[in-house]
This record gives sequence, structure tokens and C-alpha cells, in this order.
Amino acid sequence: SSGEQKDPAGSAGGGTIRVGVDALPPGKGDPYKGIGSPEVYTHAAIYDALTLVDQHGKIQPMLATEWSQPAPTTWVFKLRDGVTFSNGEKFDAGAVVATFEYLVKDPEGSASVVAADVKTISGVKAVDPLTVEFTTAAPDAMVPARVGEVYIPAPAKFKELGMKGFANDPVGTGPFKVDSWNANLIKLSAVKNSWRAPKAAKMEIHALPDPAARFQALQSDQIDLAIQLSPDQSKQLDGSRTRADILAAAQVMSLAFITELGDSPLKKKEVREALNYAVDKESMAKNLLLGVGKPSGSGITDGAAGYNSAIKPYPYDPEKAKKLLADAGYPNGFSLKADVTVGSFPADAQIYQLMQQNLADVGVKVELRQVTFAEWLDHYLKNTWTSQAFGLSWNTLPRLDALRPMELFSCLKKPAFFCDPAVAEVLGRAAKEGDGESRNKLLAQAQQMQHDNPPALYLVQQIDITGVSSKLQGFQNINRTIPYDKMHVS
Amino acid sequence: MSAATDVVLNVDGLRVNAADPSGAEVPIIEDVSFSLARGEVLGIVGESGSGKSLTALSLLRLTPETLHQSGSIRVAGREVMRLSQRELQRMRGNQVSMVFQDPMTGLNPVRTVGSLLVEALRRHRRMSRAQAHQSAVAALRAVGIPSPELRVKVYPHQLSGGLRQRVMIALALLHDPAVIVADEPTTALDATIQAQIIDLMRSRVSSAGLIFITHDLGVAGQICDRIIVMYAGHIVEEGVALTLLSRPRHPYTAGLLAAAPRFDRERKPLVPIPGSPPTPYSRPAGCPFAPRCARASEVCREQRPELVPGDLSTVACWHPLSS
Amino acid sequence: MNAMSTGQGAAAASASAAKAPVLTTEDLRVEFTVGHQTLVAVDGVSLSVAAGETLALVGESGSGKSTVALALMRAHEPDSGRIIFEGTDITHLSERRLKPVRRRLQMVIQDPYASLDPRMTIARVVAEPLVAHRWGNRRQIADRVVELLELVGLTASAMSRYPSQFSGGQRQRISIARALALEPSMIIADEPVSALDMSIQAQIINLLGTLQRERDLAYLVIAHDLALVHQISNRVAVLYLGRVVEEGTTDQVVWSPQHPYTAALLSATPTPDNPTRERIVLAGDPPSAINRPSGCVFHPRCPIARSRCAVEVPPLIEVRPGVRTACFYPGEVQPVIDASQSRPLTAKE
Amino acid sequence: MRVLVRALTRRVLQLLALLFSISTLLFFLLRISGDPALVLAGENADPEFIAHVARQYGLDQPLIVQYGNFIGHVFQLDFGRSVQSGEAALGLVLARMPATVQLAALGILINLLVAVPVGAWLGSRPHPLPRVVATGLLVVGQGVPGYVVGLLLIQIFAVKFRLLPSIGNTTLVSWILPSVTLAAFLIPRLTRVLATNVSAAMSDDYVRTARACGASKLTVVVRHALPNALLGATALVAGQFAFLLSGALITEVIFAWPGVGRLLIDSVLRLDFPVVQATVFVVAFLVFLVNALTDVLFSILDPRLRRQRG
Amino acid sequence: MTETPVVPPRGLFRRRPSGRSRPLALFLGIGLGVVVIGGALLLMTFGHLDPGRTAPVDRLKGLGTTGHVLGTDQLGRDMLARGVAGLRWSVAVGVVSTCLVSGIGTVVGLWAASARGLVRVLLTRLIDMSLSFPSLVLAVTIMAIVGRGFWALSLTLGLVSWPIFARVVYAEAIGLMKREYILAARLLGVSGLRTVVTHVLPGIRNTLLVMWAFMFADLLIAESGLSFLGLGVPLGTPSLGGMLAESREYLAQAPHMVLVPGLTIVVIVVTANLIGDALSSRSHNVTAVVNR
Ligand SMILES: Nc1ncnc2c1ncn2[C@@H]1O[C@H](COP(=O)(O)OP(=O)(O)OP(=O)(O)O)[C@@H](O)[C@H]1O
Ligand SMILES: Nc1ncnc2c1ncn2[C@@H]1O[C@H](COP(=O)(O)OP(=O)(O)OP(=O)(O)O)[C@@H](O)[C@H]1O
Ligand SMILES: [Mg+2]
Ligand SMILES: [Mg+2]
Repeated sequence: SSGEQKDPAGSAGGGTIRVGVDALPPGKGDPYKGIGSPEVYTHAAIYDALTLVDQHGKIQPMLATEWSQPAPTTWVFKLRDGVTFSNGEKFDAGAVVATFEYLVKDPEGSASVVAADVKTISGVKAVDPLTVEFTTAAPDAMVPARVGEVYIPAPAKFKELGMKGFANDPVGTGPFKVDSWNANLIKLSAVKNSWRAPKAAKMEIHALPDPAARFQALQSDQIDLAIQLSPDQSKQLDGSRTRADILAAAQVMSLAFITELGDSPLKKKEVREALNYAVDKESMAKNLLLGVGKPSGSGITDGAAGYNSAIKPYPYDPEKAKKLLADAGYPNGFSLKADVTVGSFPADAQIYQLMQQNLADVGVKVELRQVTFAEWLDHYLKNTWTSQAFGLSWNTLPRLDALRPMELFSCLKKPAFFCDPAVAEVLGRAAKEGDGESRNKLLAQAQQMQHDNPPALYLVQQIDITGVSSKLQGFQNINRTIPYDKMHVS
Repeated sequence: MSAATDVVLNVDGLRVNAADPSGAEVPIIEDVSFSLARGEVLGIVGESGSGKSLTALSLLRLTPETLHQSGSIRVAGREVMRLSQRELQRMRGNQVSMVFQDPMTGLNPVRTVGSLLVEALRRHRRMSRAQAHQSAVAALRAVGIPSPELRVKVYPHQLSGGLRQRVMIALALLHDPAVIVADEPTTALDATIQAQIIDLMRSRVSSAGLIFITHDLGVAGQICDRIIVMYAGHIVEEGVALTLLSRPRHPYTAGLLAAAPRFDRERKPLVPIPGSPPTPYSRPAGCPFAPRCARASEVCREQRPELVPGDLSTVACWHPLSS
Repeated sequence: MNAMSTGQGAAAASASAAKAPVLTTEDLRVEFTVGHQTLVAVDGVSLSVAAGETLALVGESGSGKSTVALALMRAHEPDSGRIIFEGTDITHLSERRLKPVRRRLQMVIQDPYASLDPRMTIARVVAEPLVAHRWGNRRQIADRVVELLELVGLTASAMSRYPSQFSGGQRQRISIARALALEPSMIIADEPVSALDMSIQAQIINLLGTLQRERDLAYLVIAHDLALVHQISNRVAVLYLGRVVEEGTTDQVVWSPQHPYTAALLSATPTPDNPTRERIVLAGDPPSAINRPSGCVFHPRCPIARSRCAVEVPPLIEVRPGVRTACFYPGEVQPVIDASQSRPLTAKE
Repeated sequence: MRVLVRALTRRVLQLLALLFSISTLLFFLLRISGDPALVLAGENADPEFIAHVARQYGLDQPLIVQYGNFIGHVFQLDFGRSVQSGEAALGLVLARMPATVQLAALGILINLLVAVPVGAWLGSRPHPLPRVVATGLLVVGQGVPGYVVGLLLIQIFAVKFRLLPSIGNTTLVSWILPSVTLAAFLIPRLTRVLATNVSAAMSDDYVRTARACGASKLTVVVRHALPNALLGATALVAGQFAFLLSGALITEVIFAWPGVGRLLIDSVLRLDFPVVQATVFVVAFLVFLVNALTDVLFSILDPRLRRQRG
Repeated sequence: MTETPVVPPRGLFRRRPSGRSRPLALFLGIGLGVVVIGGALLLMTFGHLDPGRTAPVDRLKGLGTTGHVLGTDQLGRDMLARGVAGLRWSVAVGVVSTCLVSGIGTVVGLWAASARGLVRVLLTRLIDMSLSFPSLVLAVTIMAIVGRGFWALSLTLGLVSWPIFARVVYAEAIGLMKREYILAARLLGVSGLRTVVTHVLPGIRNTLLVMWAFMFADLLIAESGLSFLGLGVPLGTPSLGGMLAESREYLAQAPHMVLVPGLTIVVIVVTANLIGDALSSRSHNVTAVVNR
């Protein structure tokens, strides 16, 4: 159904942006059910948050224009003036307060996924119609980034409908509003008086869960934007009718080591080092991730708050790996079971298989057990692993905060699968550090410790590939938040 | 019975061959010749496998494609063997029609009786659907089916065996054919129903020549004017019904009569014919009946006897019974 | 009266009459459920067969002949009535307790093409009952099979062949050999020759007669052809829609039927060289066993039916010595059998 | 009337048994696999939060109690809410149903339109050469998995020539590729069965009767053999339809078709129990319905099964 | 008495025109099967093939590349090796699941046919009911839950597909039980179980074989479908369906990746179907029974 774009593109409102995503937000317009993919691709068209963390870790003003930290536990945000919701409601401090009170105090709201990420905020109040003040229980340097996760819904409508009703008819300050919402298709139209009024008149979001279907839809001009393609698919986009937009993502694929449960060769540090030496990450990055993805020596990527640029990846050195294994008492290697999910990242299946091959070359036989995400999560949250390792990426998204993934690979995760008390101590201090600079230093230190005593086999920094039709102008990928207002179809 | 005045069918030297597994031609029917006059009932009797049905089917050129048929068949002077497919179709059901043995399977189970009749009617006559319907009802009435207006709407399985056979007969009579071939039309029926059908056929088939195939000498005696006895693909005896049955000349015919129990006479021990009939693939060289025949001599085993007309009947036997 | 292959004279008949019956049924009734309707296939049939005697059961298709036979063999469960075999009531015996009875009471099934497993050699076919009843060891069984095959006129060379390699008559011989394997005292034969050619029929009929004489077997033979019945049986029972309408010695029933149905059946049975016989042609079809007529089941087709027949069920009573008829007006209809051919009852050599 | 009531009662009882056993089977199958509360809670959840969610969904009770509750609810057609979206599971499934049913119906239609004439032609014993060629094609066609056909169709008609859409179900043209894919999978088998049936019917006695009445070959095939052959294939067609209702999973996946198949795969992978339950339940119901209707259809189409009248 | 060995076929039209294609089908089917399976066996024993050996630099090489006759896949693994291994996997799953299906189906079907009264009613109801189970849907669900793997896949496919088999066995056995020779055996005093073993089982043997071949073909396609959906094989294990799924990304770039597994599936399924056809023409019209 190639759209009939008779209207010329432009601010007058022409063209339809057709986006193919892997799934529509399962909670529909509920902005707090999830913070990453797939929600963000839809919600970014409807909603705005106070801030936005860009791909370099910079915090950009959105509905808030500026902010300050008058005291270690207090943050004050100045709001943008003259913003209205698509239903005509005015955006002001009241809307922000209502939102955060829902997340902090309401039993339903506080149980949401987003609420877990702003748990440090204990109070919010309106200082004046365009100023809000947040208080945190302990000092928290990350509040400006955290509020970037919280979309602000139209307060009166929200109050009237409750979350259930509102989710079916969401209203935000974003460039588009929802016209219809089907099982596999959302139709949106421009909000002309939005503070970021769009260039396109309409927008369609197609649910195309199958990557190949998404890819074919793009190739056959049924969509203009295909989210999350694979590297090999991107090679087939020749640049004439379609092109690939490839971005290094703030995620590092790794094979997490389980040392806290039962006996395992991985309890030995030499073994863990050996595995890191044994894998040819360079080749993975070059052959499978188009050279954009890079080998990684820790789980943290450039741009994240607390990134330590001094850390280099473990080089590919199978001899050294073998020696280390022999030193650790495994001259003939050993066998290992690893649970992985497949399809979450570009080329992940291939990366795991190459890893498997590399490890086999040094004598470590890895049995890769492919599990569903649901099963994986069950083990992960309850620590009911029956294997010795599992696939887990270091993910600083969406606010590019190194602390979060580092906590997970430490004693701070409850229950923990890997525990180095020294790291935990450093991270604990960082969490309570109100000053951004000092916090980053502590994180860099912890990062070095996690390099030296690796809790995981660091593989590669992942990439985000978006297929873009050459008819589509103005595409940008800001940490997966796509500025739909700036795009139009020619 | 007064023959030859108005011959409607003339068969001369009919042969039907099959190919055996090696591809060689194996004769199943050999040299069958006879003729049929208007109003005459000609019976063909013989044991299972003697070639009665094949003879009947070849008259309409309906033998299976795997078989090869030759000889001459003339219906009212026209050579059937030379007809094109179209002409054949026009002839079938129109000049020559057929009644089959099994009324259970012989009628299409998913078509109403009426639709079968209408289809057959309109095939050879230009008439409207309504007219055809009328004629169909009339045809059913003519074969003695009670309340024919209702029966036209009925499916074959809703009729009893006797009624179904009447429908078959109605189908065969639709276009006043010159020749009707009835292949064991009463074998599947009960004795009392068989009697009804025989009565019906006798009364309705007066203007046509009727070939009545049966393996039951009693039935043949009841309905036929003339009888042909077949054995292993050959005609072994032919004659006027009563004469042939009371004074058979071929040992086979006599054997059949002696082997059949009957209740209208004092019980006598049955005299079976030993052995069983040959298949087309195991036919002996000489007289096909020779291996089972008490009168067989050297010549019987070596040379096949020709049909020779006699005063009582025409018989193919080296040592016919004298009367 | 004459036994199987006739000509044995009245002595045998009177002897058999004195013997105790091998098999008796009393008021046998078999119903079937078809869809949601009940069908009475056999309705109050009482019969008895003595050793060395042949009882024939005749009737048109669907009259319940096979059902009677199968009920006697306990392949159908009778809904009421009793079956007494050699003094034992076998009506309700369990399959296990029935096993010894099965040695003594055997059946030959109508269609020789269907009654032999096409995948078994003849040796296995004939040995089957012997093996099932643990009759002896392998050698003994093998010898017995040869013996049985020779008894029915086949050679031992048949043993390794398959049924498809035999003609119908030969197969029927094999069936008979199998039925004889365990030395039964009675054989029920359901249309044993109707699938066979005339010339072969006579072979089988004669074989059955010889065997009966040699072994004093009791036969219940089912047939639809009165000529055949006349040939083979001492006594005959005529079945119509599940009821016995007439029963008596064969000669009496055939020569002077008392029931109009028997008469019609006789007159409809053709004879080869006697076309002039006047016949009673019954109108209509036999009604189905599902909607059986009231009163006398035959009355809708009966040429002499009166109003009473539609209401009352005529009892099966003795109308003359040795003949029982279920008709209110017995003897009113007589088929005209050519006088020159027919013989009175008494006229016997 | 009583007959009808009894037949109906039997059917309903059968249906209840079916739905009950399928629900039970699924309940225990799904429960051995993992805790649905966790999916809901997400990757960052802490133990209290997990417990909270578990309580909310009644997942903290003993399994047998959960089972009791579950069955109780199922009998009120309440499968609970989707763990993913919070919407009523049954509603979600029913909303997807039309897309699946329509696609299946279209697939069957195309299947019939192709298979009936081709089958009749093949069954009428045409000349050996075209027959062998056609049979060969059908045999090979039977070996090609449906999704391979789908992939090729997409690559050719959508990607290469941009003629037909490969996604969505909003416009009529978008129905073409998926329904042809489904039909392509079904056609060989139906055609072959029809050909066999027609060819068998051609040897039946009634065909000989028709020929003896002067029917042409065309009449014989079309008016006599084919109706019987079709009757014999009714069960197959119904089976194929039931199969499409439950088995068009892959086609729905590759064409991003918003039907129940797609929904099932999505929710199975996310352990969205209520939706999986509801999907299987509804599909089983539909398959049962198709089977039951086939029986009815059969008794209407086949005069021999019709109850005797007059 | 002399014994005439051959008996005339009864009735004129009983004989189906035995098209010469039937033995041809059998010949073709067995020939194809021998070539494919034999070839695969030879390659497995003498080919020095390693379907797991990755070589990222050699990825996506086309047909006829030196060292890789059938090219390589996205990880530079040899397609010939993977094709052979995939064939082995798929055929093994097919065989195991078909054995399971036929085992359960035969036992249940025969039991239902030979039982009487309530047992038979219950068993036939069970078969009828199980036929309404949406088998593929169930298989998908089970596979997603119990996880990928050879036994999981084979058992699942077997457990969801037996009702069809049981139904056909039941129908055939019931038909056979109505034969007079079975009745005769019973009246001779042969026990029920013995009748089933000596008469019924041999009687449906051909049907079983035919069903087996057709079932195998169907299950092979079902297996490939599940693997295609990512629910069959463990990661890295080559299977024909899995290879097809992987090939989807490379339809334009590396068509040999569809071709190798695709053609292999076609050949195997066609083989099974041809053999089934040939067998079914020997027994009576089973094709019509195998209505699915
Ligand atoms: N299609 C065929 N191919 C080869 N031989 C055939 C074919 N049809 C019939 N025959 C053979 O032709 C012979 C005559 O068969 P036909 O059916 O004419 O006998 P019939 O006298 O009608 O027997 P019945 O009384 O059994 O009907 C038989 O021996 C039979 O084996
Ligand atoms: N198993 C059965 N189930 C239902 N009805 C049956 C069954 N067996 C026989 N019948 C019915 O019982 C009646 C008597 O049948 P039976 O077979 O005993 O007749 P028959 O006299 O042997 O007929 P035929 O001469 O055709 O063999 C018929 O109406 C038949 O339809
Ligand atoms: Mg014949
Ligand atoms: Mg009978």
C-alpha cells in the first residue's frame, strides 16, 4: 500500500512517513510500560519528556529548557513556555507534577517499569507554572538524565480516563497524534500547533515483527523507514532507492559468567581472562558488524557517563588463552553451557556461533542453548540458571549511564550471578554521589576493575541499523529517539 | 419367434482380445456371430467368465480401453465398428440401450432419478426441461413405478432394488431403441422381484430386439425365444429356447442342466461338471470344454469344433448328444 | 425323507426324527439399532435341528436368515430367547466358556472370496482353528491339514498356496475343510453355494451330502433358492421379515405350501424347460425391517389378505401334520406346478 | 427433532471435553516453563516488584488452586488479560480472527478454483504425456514447503518488480500474495486426490450406465464423475481449511499478516500465557466447528446420508 | 480334483487401468531416495565434512567456489556439509517422529477397532477429539516451552500428529474387521488379540506403509516449518528448515543458500510421496483415506 503522497512535502504538512517497527507498544499509549524498543519508536511521535539524552551522552533540553542542582538532593527544572498538548491542554508545571506524583505515589504508577528508573526521586513540586523542583532521598547526579525517560501525558485527560483509557487514546505534546490503532498499524496525523510541528502530514507505524518482512517492505517501497535491520540486509541497500543508517549503539554484547551458583571453572580469574583472549572480536566487528561495531574491553561504550577511554579490548591471542587455561589447571579445556537469546541484536546468532568456534579452538566446548527471552528472564531474575554462562549485554541506554550495567555484573544485583566485593563498594559510592564529575571518576575506576577481573566475556559493541528510503528526508537516530518532526517524504 | 423377417442386429465374427503381461494378444471372445430380430428375445447363458458381459458391452463399443475389439456389428444395417465417437454417442441409448446387472451401483448416487432421466432424454431429443420432466414421469409410470411424480425427485439409494432396476429399464426404454441389451438384470434381485422384472421386460419389449444375459437356465427358459450358450468366450450351442433346454445337444449344456437342482421334479442326485472353466490365459488348444467333458476324445483336445447347424440346434461339438 | 444328496430313502428321515435335537432355539429375537431406530431383524424364531438332519432356512434378502445364523453362532447377541446346543444353554455364555462350544458348532460363510484371509496360505487357513484350540503339536496339525484337504477333494500341494490362486468352488472346499477341522457335530452354512457357478454348485452340494452321511452332521443351511432347498434339506423354515411364516418337511412345504408367501416364492422360482407355468407375481417390494407392517407382516403384499390380517398376528400353528404355518387362511393359494411333472407326496420309489 | 437434540448434545459434550482438555494441557505446559510475572516485571525488576506482580496475577497461589481458578474462568470465557498489553486476551484473539479466517477462506477458494478443473482433467485420463507432466509438477509441488513459495513470491512480485505488496492486509491487493502462497501449498494434494477420485469414479458402474445412455466424455466427467469425486474430497477440503485456520503460522509470519498465527508466535515467545491460552482455545474451537460443519455439510451434500424422506 | 491356479478376475470394470506411471513412480521414488540418502551417507563417511567450521572471511561464497562446491553460508560454513548434516537431522527427526506417530496411531487405532462397548466409544471419541487439536499450534507452543533439540522436536511432532494416523488405522481396521474372514476366525474360536495380530495387522500392513511414507513427508515439512520459525533446531545445528530461515536475508545476495536446503527438502518429500503413491496404488485407494 504505497501511500498516495499527493501533498508536497514541507511544513505545510505533506507526505506520509511510513515506519516499519518490529512491534507496536504492547501497552499501546501507556508511556510507562517500557522504556526502550519497541515503545520508543511510537511514543517519540506522541510524547515528549523534559530532557533527551543524545547519542553522545549530552542531555538536550526538551520540555525543560534548563536545570540546576541547588542542593545535593534537589533539582530544579525550568519548563518550556507556550507548549500545548494535542488536545489543547496547556503544558505547565502542574502537568509535570501530576506525572511524577503518579509515578512516585500512585500504586499503579509506582509499579510501572519507568517508575523503577526514577525511584531515586522522592518528591516533586511546582515552584511556579514554569518551574518544578525534584527532591531525591540521597544525592543523585543523574536526575536530568532520568527525567528524560518520563514522557508527560496531558494531565486533565489522563485524570479523566485513567491509565487504561488513556492508553487507548494517548495525548502528548509530540508532533503527531493517533488517529487509529490496529493490531499491526498505527495511523497518526500531524499536530500543527505542536511546539515541534512536523513537516509531514501523516505517519504510519507498521508492525513487522519479522526482520526479513521489514526489509522486503522497505525494498518494495511499502515503508520509508525500517527499524533494526541486520548488517547483511544493510549491504543490499544500494543507496539509490534505499540506504542504511548505521550507528554504534550504547550496548556491548557479552557472555556473562555465572560464578555465584555451583561449581564452575569460571570461578578462576585466569579462566575468565583466557576466554576473553580466545575470541577474535576484531573479526566479528569487521565481518559481521560492518566495521561499525567495535571490539570492547569492558561493557561501557564511548559517550556513557563514566566511560573510561583508557581501557583497551583484550587482544585476540589464542596461545595466551591456552596458556592461561593450562595455568588454571585446564590444559585440555572444559565444557560449558550457555543460555542465549537470539534475534535481539544484529547478527547475534552469528556472533555467538563464531564465539563458540573460537572457544572450541582453545578447547572450551560451549553448548549454546537458545532460549526464549521469557525463559531467559525467568533465570535472570530468579538466578535459577542451570548453565555456567549466559548472554547479557551491557546496556547504558536510554540515559547512557554506566552505573546500571555495571551494577548488574556485580554483587549489587539481587540475586547476583557474579560478585567482586571491591567493585561493589566503588559502585555503591558512585550511586550516592551527587556530583557528576566525581561520580564519573568512580565509575571509570570500577570499569577498570571490571576489565581486569572480567565478570563476562566482552564481545563487541553493537550497532543500530535503520533502513531509510531515499525519499525520506531528515532522518536522524538520536539514541533510538527519532525526531519525526524533522522528517518528510519527497 | 418367427425370425429373420426384421433383423435389427447382426453380429459377425466378434472378437475381443486382451494383452497379456508380456504384450501378446490373448483372445477373450472368439468368433461370436448371431443376429437378432425385432420383437425377439435372445438369451445368452453361460458360467461366470464365459464372456457374456463383454459380448454385451462390445455391442455398444463400451469394452474397456485395455481390450481390443474387432469383427462386425450391424445395428439396423449400420456398421457400429465404423462409427465415430460422436455417432457412437448418438447411437447409444437411442438405437441400442443397455440394462446392467447391479442396480445398486449402476445409478449415480448423487443425482436424482429425474435428473438422470432428463439428462438422457435431452441428449437425444430437443425438448425443454419441463417437457423432459413430463416425459421422465411418464417413463417411470410406464415401467410400473408407483407415484412417479414423487420418485423423480428421489435419489437412487432411496429406492428398493426392484424399483432401481425399473429405473434402469426406464432409462433403457426412453428412446424406443431397436436393440436392448440386458446384462443379468435380475441376478441381484429376490425371486419375487425377479418375477416382476421379467414380466415387465416381456411386456414392454415388444417392438425391440432384446438380448437377455443370464447364468440361470431357469430364467432364460422363462423369457427367451432363442438361447445362445457361451463357454470360455465361444458360442457352443444355439437354438430355440425350449428345445435347447429340454433336449440339449452340447455336453456342456446338458451338464449345466444336470447340475442344477430343481423342485418341480422328484429329487435326483446332482451330476456336477468336474473341474472349473478355464481363464482366457489357460484355454486349452482344442475344444475349450474338452478337459471337463466326459465324452471328449483325441480330436476334441486337438481341434476346435465349428458351430454346425443341426435339426434341433446349432452346436459346436465333435460328439454332440443325439436327441 | 431324503438326506443331502437324496435317494437315501425315508429310513434316514425317520431315524433322524427320533434323535434328540443338536440345536434348538426358542423364541429368538434380534434387534439392531440403526441410527436412532430399532430394527427387528429376527422376531421370535424357534427352530430345532437333529443330528444327521438338514434344516433349510429360506427367505428373501433382508428377511433375517444370516442374522439367525450369526445369533446362533453368538456373533450377534440375541435380545431374547434361548439357544440350546447339545443340551447346554449357550445364550449367555461368555466368549471364554463358548470356546469349547465353537469346536462342536461351526459355520461356513456365503462368500468364498471373502471368507479366507488373502494373506494366509491354505495351510495356515485350515490350521487356524486347530492352533486356536491347541489341538496338537505342529506335526500333528500339519498332518491333520493334509487329511482335511484330501477329505474335501484337494491335494496337499494346495497347502503352500494363497486363496487368490483358487477358484470359488475350491475356496468353498477350503472353508468346509476348516469348518471340519475340530470335528463339529453341527455346521451352519450361510448360502454355501450361491456365489458359485451352477456346475460348481453341484460339486459342493454333493460334498456336503457325503460329509453329512459319513459323520452324522447336523446342518442348518441358509438359502434363498427353493430348488436348492428342495435338493438338500429334510425340513425347511420360510422366513419373512424376521418371522417364520411356514415350517415343515421339505416335500410338504414345496409340494403343497400352505402360506401364500411360500406359494408365491415357489411360483417365482423359474424352472428351465417349463415356461408355461402359471405364476403368482407378488406386487410391491418387501417392506423394510425398520417399518414393519402391523399384524401379519406379509399382509401388504398378500393376494388373499383380509382386514383381519392387518391387525392380528397369525400364530405359527400346525395346519397339517409336520407343517406349521402362520396364516389365518392357509392353503388358499396354491402355485400351479405343471401337473404332468409334479408328484404327489406319497408317490415315492 | 429428538435426534437433532441428541446429536447436538453429543457435539456440545465433545466440544466441552476438547476445550477442557486443551485448556488443561496448556495450563500445565505453560506453567512448567517459567513465571509469567517476570516478563511483566521486566529486566530491571527487583524481588519485591516481582512478588507484587505475582500477587496481582494470582501467581503466588499453589498450582492446583491456580488451575482451579483458571478452569473456572475459562468456563466463563475469561482467559485473563494479556501480560503484555493488559487487554483481555480473548478480545485480542477475536480481533485477530477475521484476518486469519478471511485469508484461509481466500486460500481455499483459490485452491478449489485451480484444483477442481485440473483434478477433473487429470482424472479423466487424458493423453499420457500431458498427464505425466502435470502429475510430475504436482508431485514436485507437493514437496515444496509453503513458505518457500511465499519467499519466492515476495522476492519476485514485491521486491523485484514492486507489483504487489508483501505486508499488511488493508488493501485488497495485499491479499494476493499470502492467499496464493497458502493455495500453492494446498493445490497439489487436492488436485491429486480429485484426480484419483475422478479416475476411480470413471470406473464406477454408474459412469458405464451414463456412457451406455450416450453421454459424451465431457458430460461423464463433469456431471457424473466429478460430483462424486468432490464429495469424496469434502473431508480433505475441510481438513485443509481447518489446517489453514490453525496452521497458517508461517505465512502470517512472512507476510506480517495480523492474524492469530502471528499473535500466537509472538505471545508464545513472550510467555504471554493468557493470550496463548485464548489463541489455542479459539483455534481448537474453530477447528472443531469446521469438523462439525463438515459432517453436516456432508450429510447435506451426500444424498445417501440425508435422512430418508417420503 | 485338479487345481486351477489362476482364477478369472471377477467383473469387467473392477480392474483399474493400471497406468504405467505406478511402477515408474516407485522406481523414481526409490531411485531418488537411494541417490540422496546414499550420497549423503557416502559424504558423511568419506567427505571430511565439517558443517560447524566457521570462516568469517569466506562468507557467502557462491556455488562452485573452490573448496566449497555448494558455496558457503553467512559464517563461511560449507553448504555441502551443512546440506548433508541438515538432511541427516531432518530425516532423523522425520523418522523418529513418524515412528512415534505410527506406533501410537497403530496401537490406539487397532485397540479402538477391536475393543467393544465403552472402551471403543471412549477411544474413538479420544481420536475424534484429538483430531480437533490444532496440531501445529500445539507444536509451536510446546517447542517454545520445552526448548529446541532433537528429541524435543521429534517427540513433539510425534505427539501432536498421531490422531490422523490412529484415525486411518481405525477406519481401515474397522473395514477389515467387517470382512468375513475375520468373522470366520472369531467363530472358529480364535481370540481377539490373536485375530488382530494374525489377520488385521497383516491386512493393514500396506496402509501402514503408505501412511508411513505420507506421514514422513508431512512431518518433514512440519519439521522444516518449525525450524524455519526458529523453534526446532538448537543454535548452530544445521537443519533444512533452519537453513532456509537463515537464507531469507540473502535471497538476492546468495540464492544458493535457499537452493541447497530447498531442493533437498523437495527431493526428500517427493521421494517419500512417490513411494507412498506407489504403495497406495497396490493397496486400495488409500490416497483418499489420507485426507488431510
Ligand atoms: N478389462 C479386462 N481385461 C482383461 N480381461 C478381462 C477384462 N474384463 C474381463 N476380462 C475377462 O474376460 C472374461 C469374460 O468376462 P465377462 O465379464 O464377459 O464374463 P461374464 O460371462 O459376464 O461373467 P459373469 O457371469 O461373472 O458376469 C473373463 O475371463 C475376464 O477375466
Ligand atoms: N449389523 C447389523 N446392523 C444393523 N442392521 C442389520 C445388521 N445386520 C443385519 N441387519 C438388518 O437385519 C435385517 C436382516 O438381515 P440379514 O442379513 O439377516 O438378512 P438375510 O436374510 O441374510 O439377507 P441376504 O439374503 O441379503 O443375506 C436386514 O434388514 C438388515 O438390514
Ligand atoms: Mg457379467
Ligand atoms: Mg445373508
